[in-house]
Amino acid sequence: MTGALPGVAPMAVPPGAFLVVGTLLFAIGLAGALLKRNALLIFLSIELMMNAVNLLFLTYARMRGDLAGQMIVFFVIAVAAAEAAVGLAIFVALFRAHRTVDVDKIALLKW
Amino acid sequence: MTGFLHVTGADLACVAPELVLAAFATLILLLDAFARRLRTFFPYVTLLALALANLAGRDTTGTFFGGAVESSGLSRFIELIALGAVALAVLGGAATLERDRRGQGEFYALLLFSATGLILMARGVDLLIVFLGLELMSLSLYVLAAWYRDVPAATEAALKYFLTGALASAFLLYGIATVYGRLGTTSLTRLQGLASGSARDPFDVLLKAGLLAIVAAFSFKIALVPFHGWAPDVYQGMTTPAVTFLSTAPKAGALIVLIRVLHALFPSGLPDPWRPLFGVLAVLSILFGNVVALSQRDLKRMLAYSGIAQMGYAAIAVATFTPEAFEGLFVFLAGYLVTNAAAFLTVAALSAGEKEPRSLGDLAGLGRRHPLAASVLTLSMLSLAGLPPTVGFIGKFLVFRAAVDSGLVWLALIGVLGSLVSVGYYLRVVYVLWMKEPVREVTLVPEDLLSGAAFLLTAALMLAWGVFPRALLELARGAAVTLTGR
Amino acid sequence: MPALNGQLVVFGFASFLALAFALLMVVQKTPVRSVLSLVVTFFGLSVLAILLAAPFIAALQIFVYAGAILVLFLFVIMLLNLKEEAADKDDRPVQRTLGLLVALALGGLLAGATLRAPVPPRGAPTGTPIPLPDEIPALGRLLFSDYLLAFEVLSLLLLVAAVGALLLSKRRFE
Amino acid sequence: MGTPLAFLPILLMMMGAVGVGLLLLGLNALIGRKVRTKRKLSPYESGMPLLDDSHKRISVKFFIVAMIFILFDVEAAFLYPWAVVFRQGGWPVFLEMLVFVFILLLGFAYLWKKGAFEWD
Amino acid sequence: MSPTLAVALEGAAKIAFVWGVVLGAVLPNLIWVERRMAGLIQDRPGPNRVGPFGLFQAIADILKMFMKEDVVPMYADRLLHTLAPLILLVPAMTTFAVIPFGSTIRLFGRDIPLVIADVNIGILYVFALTSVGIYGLVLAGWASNNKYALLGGLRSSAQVISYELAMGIAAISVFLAAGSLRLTKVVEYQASGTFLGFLPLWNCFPQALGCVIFVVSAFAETNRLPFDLPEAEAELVAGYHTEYSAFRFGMFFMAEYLNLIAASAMMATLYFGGWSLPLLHLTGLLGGLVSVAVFAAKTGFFIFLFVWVRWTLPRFRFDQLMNLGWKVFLPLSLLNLIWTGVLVLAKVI
Amino acid sequence: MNQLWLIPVLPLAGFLVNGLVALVASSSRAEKESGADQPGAPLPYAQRLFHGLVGVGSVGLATVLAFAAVVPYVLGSMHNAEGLAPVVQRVYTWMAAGDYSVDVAFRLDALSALMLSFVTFVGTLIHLYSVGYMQKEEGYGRYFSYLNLFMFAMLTLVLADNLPLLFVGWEGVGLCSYLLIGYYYDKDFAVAAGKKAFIANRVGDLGMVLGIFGVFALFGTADFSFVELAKRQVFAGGAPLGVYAVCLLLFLGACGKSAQGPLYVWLPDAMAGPTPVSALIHAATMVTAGVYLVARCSALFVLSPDALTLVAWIGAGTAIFAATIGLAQNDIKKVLAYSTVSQLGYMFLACGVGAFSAGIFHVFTHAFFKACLFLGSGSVIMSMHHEQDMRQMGGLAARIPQTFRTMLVTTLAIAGIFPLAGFFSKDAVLGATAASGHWALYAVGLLTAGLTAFYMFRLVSMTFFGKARGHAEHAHESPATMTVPLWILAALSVVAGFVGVPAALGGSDRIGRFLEASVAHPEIHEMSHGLEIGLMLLSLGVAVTGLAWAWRWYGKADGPAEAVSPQAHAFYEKTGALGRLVGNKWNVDEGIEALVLSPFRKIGTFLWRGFDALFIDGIANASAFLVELAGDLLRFFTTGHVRNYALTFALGIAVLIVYVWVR
Repeated sequence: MTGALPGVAPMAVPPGAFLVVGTLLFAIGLAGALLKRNALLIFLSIELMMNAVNLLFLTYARMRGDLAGQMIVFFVIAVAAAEAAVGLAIFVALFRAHRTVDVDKIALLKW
Repeated sequence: MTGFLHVTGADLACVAPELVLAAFATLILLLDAFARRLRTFFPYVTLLALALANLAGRDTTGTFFGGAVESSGLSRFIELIALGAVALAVLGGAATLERDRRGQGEFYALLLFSATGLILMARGVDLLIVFLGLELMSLSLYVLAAWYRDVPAATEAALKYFLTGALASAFLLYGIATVYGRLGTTSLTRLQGLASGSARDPFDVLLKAGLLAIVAAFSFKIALVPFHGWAPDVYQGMTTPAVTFLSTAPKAGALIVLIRVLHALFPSGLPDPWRPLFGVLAVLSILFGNVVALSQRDLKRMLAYSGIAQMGYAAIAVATFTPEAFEGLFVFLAGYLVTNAAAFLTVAALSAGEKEPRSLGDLAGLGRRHPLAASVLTLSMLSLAGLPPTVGFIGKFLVFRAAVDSGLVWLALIGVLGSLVSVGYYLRVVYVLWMKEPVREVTLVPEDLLSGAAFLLTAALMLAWGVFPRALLELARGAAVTLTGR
Repeated sequence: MPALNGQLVVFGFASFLALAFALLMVVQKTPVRSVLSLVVTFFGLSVLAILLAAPFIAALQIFVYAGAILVLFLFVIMLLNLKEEAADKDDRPVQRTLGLLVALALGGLLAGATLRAPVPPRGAPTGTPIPLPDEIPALGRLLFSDYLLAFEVLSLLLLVAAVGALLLSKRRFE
Repeated sequence: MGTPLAFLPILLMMMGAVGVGLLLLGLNALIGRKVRTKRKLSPYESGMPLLDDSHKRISVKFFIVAMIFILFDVEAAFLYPWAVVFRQGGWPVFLEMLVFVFILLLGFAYLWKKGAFEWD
Repeated sequence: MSPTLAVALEGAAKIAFVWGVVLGAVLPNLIWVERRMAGLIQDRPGPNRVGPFGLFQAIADILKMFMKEDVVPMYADRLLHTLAPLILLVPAMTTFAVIPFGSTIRLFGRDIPLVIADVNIGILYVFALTSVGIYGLVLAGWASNNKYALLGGLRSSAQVISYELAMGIAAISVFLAAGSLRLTKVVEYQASGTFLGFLPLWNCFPQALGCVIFVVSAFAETNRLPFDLPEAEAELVAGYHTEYSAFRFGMFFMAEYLNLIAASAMMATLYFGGWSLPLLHLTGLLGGLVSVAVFAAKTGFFIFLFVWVRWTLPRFRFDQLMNLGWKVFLPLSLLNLIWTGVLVLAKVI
Repeated sequence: MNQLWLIPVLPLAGFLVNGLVALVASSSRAEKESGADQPGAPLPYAQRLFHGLVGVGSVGLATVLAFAAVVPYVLGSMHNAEGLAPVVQRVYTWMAAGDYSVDVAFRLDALSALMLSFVTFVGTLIHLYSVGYMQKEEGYGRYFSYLNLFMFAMLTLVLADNLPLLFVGWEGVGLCSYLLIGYYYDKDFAVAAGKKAFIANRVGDLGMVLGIFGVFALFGTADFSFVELAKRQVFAGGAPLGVYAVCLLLFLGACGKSAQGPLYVWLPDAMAGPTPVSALIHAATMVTAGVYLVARCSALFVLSPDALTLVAWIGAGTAIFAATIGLAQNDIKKVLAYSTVSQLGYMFLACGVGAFSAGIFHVFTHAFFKACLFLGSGSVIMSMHHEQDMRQMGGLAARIPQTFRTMLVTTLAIAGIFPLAGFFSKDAVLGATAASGHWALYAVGLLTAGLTAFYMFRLVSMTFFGKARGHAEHAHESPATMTVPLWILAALSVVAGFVGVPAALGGSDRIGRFLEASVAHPEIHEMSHGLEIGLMLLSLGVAVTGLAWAWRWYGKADGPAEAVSPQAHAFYEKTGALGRLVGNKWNVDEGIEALVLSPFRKIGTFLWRGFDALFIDGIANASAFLVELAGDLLRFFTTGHVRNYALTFALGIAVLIVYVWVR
């Protein structure tokens, strides 16, 4: 537990616990990204990774009693939204051209 | 309690190029929506935007917007790179797009947006700005990748670029979070000097891992092995005029960010685990890129692998991390811009169309049918191969020399070896272009004024910078001064 | 300190929810269910955010992530009529094993590094302290000072996303 | 006592609501009749027999609307912190937000003109 | 008593009170009122058999639903089919948490604000819940394995998100004026002065436009007529709940009414001074009770409005509805926002 | 002093004009023909005239300028006992980064003056010759533009004042060589030859580039002023080991360009190009660049005796090795090619024993007689309608008398017959070798001299004497644009040696003294004049023996085409496997396969050089093969599956984290 910083109440739960949860979520997201075959779900897993990072940001912000971490999360969420819009549009276009979003079946370009 | 930021004229002047670019991008979007008849003028409008943005760029130094962006020789450099890349993409791409009836305003707007993001990313001194700039750049590029959205290869390229790009973004964020958490800030200026000049990296493991995530994310944009997987597929499937941009400026931007971050943390040179790390990345990229490029038969794909190798040479400069290396790197990057852009421009002009593969064999005999484009492609191949007196030679020479100078002989050795191998496939293009009889009839994009200008411009720059590189060197020095202060 | 214990319980509950449903998301074969699992994970994350004195972010987590982004996912899944992942045997065992191993290894490495990292971290807090319990005005102030440029850039980002998404998804485009 | 505590009642309320919902469903399952026939269980098709996959691919319009929603939702999200500091910030902050909104409005105009809101 | 326990007990008491009132009193009566009024408007009697004036009709309806068979169609996703109504119901039941239903009262030596949770994100909580509700709609449609249901669900959700934006931006103007997202602060702000010297500082006056947008959007949000397209019988059978029966259907029904009540409460709070009345500043227990009554009256008015409108207006076509949301309300809400901003900066409000 | 930079720039201008005109013309032609009829038709006369005028004119003008610079310089040095200080003209700063800079600067000193004079002169002659030789070829303009570009590069190489600028020329000549070897691109062997030249040169370039960086690292500059630093043994960094390494690297570069050691393989194949190209690039000028480089850096080389010894041995080994192969070649140009390799070996031998000026002297004389020989062979080939096999020739002496006479003279010159040019320069080399006390090297050199005389006279005999075989009866003499250069070169082959008459013969070794200012001249044990004259007589004797033997076997040369000379045939039969091996160019081109199959494998160690060549060439081929194979295998890592890319990404990060953690 970090020492109490000015303006911040002590944390009831050790910050390390939050960090580990965040890291594990990050790893689970990565596992999803590597194991899923549906492009959408791969992207969904990556969204989970970003959320895990958001949790890290919030934890660090809390540890340091610094609001900047929350601000960054704010932006990350916004960026994730933009990314999702474009990404899903790509999947739609992809589906129209290939009739599938199974990434294992999409390998015209190789070698 | 912080007060509010009062935006001053200086702040606005600092981001004037971005403002101009974004404004024109939006203008083109609206024109496309409301005045579709003006479509034929969009390339010119884009060029006007670039010119104005260039004029708006200033040589002031300092940080602006409350320490979000900086203005310096370095940011001026990346500005020029970004603007130049867009200019070449537009000049060379307009005819192709016109032919395929794909010259919608969005293409130009997205290119401009991408350049805006790129400039912001490279001049951002807060990691958040860097991240946002990167995303602005990448999002535009994801869309441009699928510009021919009914072509399966194009959507596939977009898919691959997007998924891997998003993954890289996630890792970048992880890295930023860790840096923020361990060091307390995302501002590069505030990070400055947290590591004193010790020979070994003084940071804890977690921070190292975070830094590594950042390195990996930008290595992804640069396409260094093993973060390169996307590059060949994306280059091959992506719209060629857009690849002109993708393959040049973003790599330069990512390299600059990488150097900025590392320089903020290690102002007195790369400490132990990092220098060999970049050395390894460089060696892997050089060997892998060059060797695989040898066995490619698709032009754009070959250029992708060549690009991987070229960025390996650039990574040598990062590993070297001396002022001389930076100067060399900046020269190398500027040279790479015109050279690689020239290659892709001519590939676009010399191939049948976006829906067909660009096999090396199709180039046969084009030297006679399309001598201008063929000559430029030849020159570009020579420059990529690093043969004097082209600019490709100068950049590589300076980088390798700096590496030898700071004791990284092994890196220079690999670099030279790699570039020797590379001559094999570069000259093969020249050979096919001029010394082979055509195998099949290829319909070409008719030469127009703009692409002609692009060809001449790139050719002139490749040669002029190779023979009279002084202006370029001064630009590079100005950029390097930002980092090194001398 | 019962107050602290209370938080611990909530923390345990929320992180269990987040982790379990994240795993479920990966394991799940039906796309729709995967998305829903992630909604639950986000709910857990949002509870964790509240524990971390970031209720505004917690609300956004639901409001934007769950309420908008995942809905978009859901729409696309329905749009493309994606059902269960093909049940045929997985023909990429290398990807599967290596992927799992790499994810495990990376998770282990990062978690290990996290646990080994010295507390407290280097450097003193330099930014705006979190004012409890009303951080939204402080966020606003921060937004219009240090992050003003980022904020304006974001509008461009959203614009690009809109243009791009429409461009790629609209049925006819000329 | 920090902020988290203020949310405790909400947590309680949610747990309560879930409890009520499950209770209602459980009661229904206990009390309700259970007579299954094939006809009854088949999807509603205006009395016609089921011919094809009932999960038709739907119009991309929905995607476009949701996509635009996301973007403006994010914009709205940024309006909240703005709104609460508006009085302190005064004109500069007002203008800065106007720029933000203006850019998105340009995008809005673009989308409108390009037919994102047309439902044929 | 530890602070945690105190908060928990206090919260539990308030939850019990609110749910007691809403579920126990308002909801059944609302069903009755609605059906009676429909009858009135359409010049027919309406339910009048169960109990005096058919007052117990609602209870009978509910009981009937329990007795019905809970049919899950073939090929449907059983889990999601079960979850969907729950996803709708839970947010509908919990929206009330941040709405102040009265001023602060003093009981047992403690100041007890008459709101379940006075959190700083206030309205965002409501919107977050609303957006979760969308899942209920979409999933109900998807899980039913019925194309009408699916299309109905999608249409509902498209409609909800279309109006959510305008509604949210309209609401932001309110917070712009109040300077806080806390609904308690919003009410306090409206009770704190006058507008143009003679009107109460209720937001419905300076932000009349926003108020209209909010009210209409609230209609759309709750899928009420004239926005009840998802249930447009002719087109889509019964929309997303085509394949629902028994109490699962009942839960949709319940959620819709709860949302209606919550929306009315929100309108009262945001635009009509909430529990406050101009020129009336009572304190103590009495003041608290009066404030609850005032709040109830205002909310009741809006509930009445909902019901009234439902049976008088024709239905929109889907494209008209979407056009209204996107092409009219969204720009107008932004206009309202700017207008409010100017008013604030000009120190008019 | 005129502007030195004009000298290389003039041919560059020629290249640009010719190239542009050729491009524009060919594209318009391509449009007209639209690929229907054969594109190989010769150009109209006016266009040919234009190309010829521009090509020859630009080089001619450069020659005039060069002599305008060289002559005063040489005259000045005659009046000045110490020789003149080098003239360095800085045009502008080319590259500057950090605290070092590279200028575009041209240097005129004894070494470059000498090189400049014969490069421009021979170059002009060969341009002139080409006007006649190439007139029926397609791509006339292209040819001249390449040739002009070559001249530009070669002159840059010669005049450069620093290693990077020299490297510009170095790569330029390599590129032109590559382009011109592949000139007849519709022929497969030309393509293969280009490839081979390419690989060998790349290996050399590796050494060259690293050598340049090494010089930078050692001296902090790559201007040729580093030579002065080397003389004073001032090193910025690095130790004798560094010097050794840099010498080896530079020598590796020289080997690549000058076809020494195992890297010789490309030069014989390079004969696939047009004959004037062989004369200019692959005999007279470009291939001597390696010798020039070593001479240029002689001050560095003398600091490392080990390196010099290596140079000497590689030179000597190459000399005799190539000479033995030359014995059994039947292609007229191949004989000359192996002869070139052999003579280049001589030059390196001279450098290796410290007699740099002797080496350059041989470069100088060799340029004339070898150019003449090649041009003569070109004339023969043309008269024989592109027949290159000597077994199909014979009896041409009467039919193409001018060619015959010039070739005879130059053959005698290369054989080292007194008092022709070759005698003096070869003797300078052998004398220096003897003086250095390396008697084994001397023996090799001497034997090579004998072999040279043999195979050269064999060439003359088979071509010009004996019975006319094949189409030899219908041969016609070449036009004047071809014979005039022959005569000029032949004349020079006679007289060029007189600039270096040794003291023992009453001369003053002018060229040696002249070059003293530019190249290092380590201590050499002076030999008595008597011994010197004795050695001269010995070598002369060996040469005459060689000539005589060749005359004995091939002088009549009246056998059938399959066995022109019965005696030689019998000899080869007798020597069996050895003869076959020699006849088969030491099986070099069959690579490892031949190594396995050859019955000679058992006695492979007997011909250790041969084994070496087989082995090394095998490595060269195998490495090229392996690189391509690696490419073919590695490309499958790019599977096209995006998940694999994500996996590599994550795996990369994981591995790197482990790395930074462990470190």
